[in-house]
Amino acid sequence: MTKKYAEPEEFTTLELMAVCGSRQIKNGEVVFIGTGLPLIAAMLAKKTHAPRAKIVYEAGFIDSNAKDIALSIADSRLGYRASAAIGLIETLGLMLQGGHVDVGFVGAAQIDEYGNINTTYIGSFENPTVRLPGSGGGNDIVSSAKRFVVIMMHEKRKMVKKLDYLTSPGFLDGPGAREKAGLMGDGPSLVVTNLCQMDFDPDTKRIRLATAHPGVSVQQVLENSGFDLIVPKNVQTTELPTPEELTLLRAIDPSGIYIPRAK
Amino acid sequence: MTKKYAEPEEFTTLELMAVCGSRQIKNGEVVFIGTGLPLIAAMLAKKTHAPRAKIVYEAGFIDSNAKDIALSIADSRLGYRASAAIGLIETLGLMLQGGHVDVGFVGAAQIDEYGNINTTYIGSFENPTVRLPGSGGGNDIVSSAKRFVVIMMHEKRKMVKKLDYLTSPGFLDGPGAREKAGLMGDGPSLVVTNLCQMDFDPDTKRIRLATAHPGVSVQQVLENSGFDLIVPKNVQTTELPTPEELTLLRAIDPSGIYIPRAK
Amino acid sequence: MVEAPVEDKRITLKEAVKLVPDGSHLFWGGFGFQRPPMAFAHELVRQNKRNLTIYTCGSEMDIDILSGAKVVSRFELAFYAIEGIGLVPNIQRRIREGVIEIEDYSNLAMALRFLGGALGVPFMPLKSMLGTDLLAKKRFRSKKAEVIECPFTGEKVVLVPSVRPDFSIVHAPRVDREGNVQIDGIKGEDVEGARAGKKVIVLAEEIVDSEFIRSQPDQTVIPNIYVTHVVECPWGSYPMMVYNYYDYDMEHVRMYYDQCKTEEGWQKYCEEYITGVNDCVEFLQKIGIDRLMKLRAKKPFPY
Amino acid sequence: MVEAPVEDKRITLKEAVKLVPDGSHLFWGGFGFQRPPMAFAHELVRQNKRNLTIYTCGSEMDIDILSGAKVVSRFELAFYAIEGIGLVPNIQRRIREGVIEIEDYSNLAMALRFLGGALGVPFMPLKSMLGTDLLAKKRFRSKKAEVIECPFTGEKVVLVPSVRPDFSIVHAPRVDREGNVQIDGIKGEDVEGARAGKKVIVLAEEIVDSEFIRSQPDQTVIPNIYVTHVVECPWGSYPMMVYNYYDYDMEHVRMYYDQCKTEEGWQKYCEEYITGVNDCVEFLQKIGIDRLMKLRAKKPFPY
Repeated sequence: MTKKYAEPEEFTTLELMAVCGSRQIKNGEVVFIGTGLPLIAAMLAKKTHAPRAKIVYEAGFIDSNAKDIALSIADSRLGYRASAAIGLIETLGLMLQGGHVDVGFVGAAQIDEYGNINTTYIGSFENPTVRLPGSGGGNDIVSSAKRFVVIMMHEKRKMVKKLDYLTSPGFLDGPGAREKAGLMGDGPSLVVTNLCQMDFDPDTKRIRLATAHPGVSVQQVLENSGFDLIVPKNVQTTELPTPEELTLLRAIDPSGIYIPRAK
Repeated sequence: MTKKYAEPEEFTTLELMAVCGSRQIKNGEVVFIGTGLPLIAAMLAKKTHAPRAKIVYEAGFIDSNAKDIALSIADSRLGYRASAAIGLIETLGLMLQGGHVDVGFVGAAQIDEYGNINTTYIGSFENPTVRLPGSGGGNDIVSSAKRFVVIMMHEKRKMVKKLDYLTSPGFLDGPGAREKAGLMGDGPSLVVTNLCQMDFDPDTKRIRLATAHPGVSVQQVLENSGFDLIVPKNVQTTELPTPEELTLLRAIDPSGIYIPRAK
Repeated sequence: MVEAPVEDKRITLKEAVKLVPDGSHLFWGGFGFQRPPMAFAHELVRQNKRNLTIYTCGSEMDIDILSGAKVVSRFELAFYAIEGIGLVPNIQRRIREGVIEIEDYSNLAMALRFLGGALGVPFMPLKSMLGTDLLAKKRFRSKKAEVIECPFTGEKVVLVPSVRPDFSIVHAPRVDREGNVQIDGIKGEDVEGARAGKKVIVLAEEIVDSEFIRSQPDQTVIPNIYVTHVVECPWGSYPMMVYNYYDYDMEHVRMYYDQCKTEEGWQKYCEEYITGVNDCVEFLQKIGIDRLMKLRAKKPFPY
Repeated sequence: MVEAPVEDKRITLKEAVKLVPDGSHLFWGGFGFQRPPMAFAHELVRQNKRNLTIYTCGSEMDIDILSGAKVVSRFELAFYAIEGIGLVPNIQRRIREGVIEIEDYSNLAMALRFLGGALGVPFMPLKSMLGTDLLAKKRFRSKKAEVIECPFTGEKVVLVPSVRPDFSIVHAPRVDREGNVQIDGIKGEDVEGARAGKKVIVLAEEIVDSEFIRSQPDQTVIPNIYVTHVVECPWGSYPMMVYNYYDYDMEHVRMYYDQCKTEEGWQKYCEEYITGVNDCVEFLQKIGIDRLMKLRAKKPFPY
């Protein structure tokens, strides 16, 4: 049975990003999720290839099976058919720092070429121009999850040479740096954007173009990146969503809270 | 209304000891209790002068209102009309070490003149002749309760110059020693035995005869003590149980589990 | 035999807020959209409190209101925003004005700081924040965190200082008048935060009989021993949510967010819904009973 | 749309015990008379396991049986005795023979060591044990505890090393086949101990449907994510107690205690009730259904 993919005009970029995120979740894995696209991605994974994935939300919901879309990671909707509802010490401490989480999903306002993340300040620490939401559980997730995936928009001001503030550790300043700092997780595995997927070169730990989304050129990715990006010889196109995935995705978020219907 | 006391022949020494313990509990206080006589003493206090005392058992029962006598501090009997049933981190950690316990009750196999306690080994540490139950929560209770009361039998081999093993800290080696060690509680306030009550001299922190039980001479106390005991000029007789206290006591332990009926 | 008279810790919301002096340090309960002490925030504004320091993992519209009204001058926290909508508008403005300072931690760091305070130890060990500006940069604390080598394994461990605030403020579904608290669904960091406070004020949707609590002692998440005062405060988290009780009112939250983009808009909101009403009941009257009834949780769903 | 197949972690008691190699390190659940994994202890004896190290706060007849049968060679714990009766007889004898060693801690120290292991940090801070032989004297650990000065307050704090045993053994009232555990009444140190184990075996009075657990997620005290195997094991704590399920059988316990005062008596008990029966069901048969039925908890009492 060969897989049949949807045509590029049949889905939106956000839908593709959600599908990319979903495919990072393996069946049976423990997945640490924030709200937004990762929430949709995880719900999709459970309905397709990873029905036994266990979704954990830092507010305390564990092995959640929500049927409605949540707006907050503390949203009561996430309690529906969960196997447990406890608190932050449980999820971020016992479960995550305790070593039980396979993959975490986070967002970023800025990311650098080692996958380090800023979600706290834009501008200087002393006189910031914007105060962002802060770490929340983000620093904890990327510190201790076995691996983590970043989902964010691809803009030059977001893909930077130097972060305004390092909230959450990627590979810090390169190979061995996480281990030296005392961090337990293995670091970032993938960055999913609206243009492409990027992974990290195993030797240098620097960010590398993995696949370009349909219709996106390597040049376009480079022009929208403020950091140097390793570009391999052959860059493949991102694996497209299947019609089944798209149908499920639209059933998960029928009113388009996270993925607006209009293309 | 003057208080009417029972006659010495109307109660047993164990009953007197339970009453002595009971009177160390003030109304509204949080009381940390093991099984045995302290359990009876606390139940009596709640039925007399301290109805709002809150009894905590280290296994996790909080503000217990047991109607039946428990054999174990983890006994389900202690869950009856408790306000909470949690666990050891709660009782010994959050409640006791967190500074919420007013008075703790412990037993002792040996006690020295600074109120230090041994409940672990008799004989040498290397080759003990008897392995006692160990600290349990005893060390934790006397380390962090605001004050603590010891209830034990008065024998020369138990009231010693030097402990075989220091399980739980009294005043260690004298004034200021608890503070220097980093301990939070204020130390022992009273030792209740089958012969007398002993408190501690505020200046030297050494053990001192407070009251002798009816019919017990100072000489008798000294002969049964292996350590030096401060004896004030006038030693009063221990305040006797009231008839009401005795009636309640016998209703609390009707089958004489901790306080056998026969004198 | 003397029957134990039940201790009665009930006071009114106005009385509870009066107990909090200017300059107090507060643990602030609730997490995200779940059980924020919104009614307490409103009353702090009404009583014109000043210079509070607030400790919390993450909060949203509630602490934005406290920032807008200049009740709070310092936060130690990990997160704020209005999830699903955007950045908290008043805090942005107050930071630019220089009247609010924030010391940044991660969520686990804050939760452990409360657990440490509750456990009576001066610090807690942590494996987050390593290698980042959360460790390298600090705002107003003389010591924000320390990295040590573990004496047993040699590995690097962060120590974060415990917190024992003057007051802990928690909004719960149920409490009895002695102060035994039951919380349905997630607890966020309220279990630890409540125990960390020197005094603890519990606001609750309903005050239930003590015998109800005592018939199921394993459901009590905050025992009476920790609790100083109890305030009955139905719909006290509106327009946010209480698990098993009511859903959020996103229409109101969006209106708040849009209006607070300007200082004038915030002042208008504050006057209309907070300082312009006498108490929490009048606030709910203004919202309207029909609107509230529609938000009630629909069994078997907790929302 | 694919329905999630429910993961099935059920195995038999014999299979579960077979998974534990000689020399393993075990967290041992239950506290005092409450929920000891007695059936697991019996099966460890039947399968003739050797050289186990057991970590627990306090246990009683269960670990005395393991000591009598020479299954355990080392304990790290705070307490043992048979409360209300006396010192544990077999352990006394085995210590004199030099085949069992004990490293002594306080109950809070042990509970925190499990919490530290569960939290993924190498130590936990503590304000007990200061000034005593619990700090000064050690038996077999290279480092038992360390005293440091707090970098924030300067006060003395004890650090105790975290524990991550190979297996955690917990006896619970209810579990579903995915491993979601509900425990009525007190939890002792089982919440932390279960999370500390590299593998976790849960024995339970009954295995309930997952939908029952999922209809009340705030009642789950050990979520499936931590649990490796599940064993249905009714009356598995007999002759000790399970809250809301059954009371202890003091007659049996006293008989055990009296008989075990001598090595011959212990051998007789062991043969009659443990090695002489094929499994836990045969053991219960020997006790007799009438005797068990009388011990059932009588509502509204949990005993």
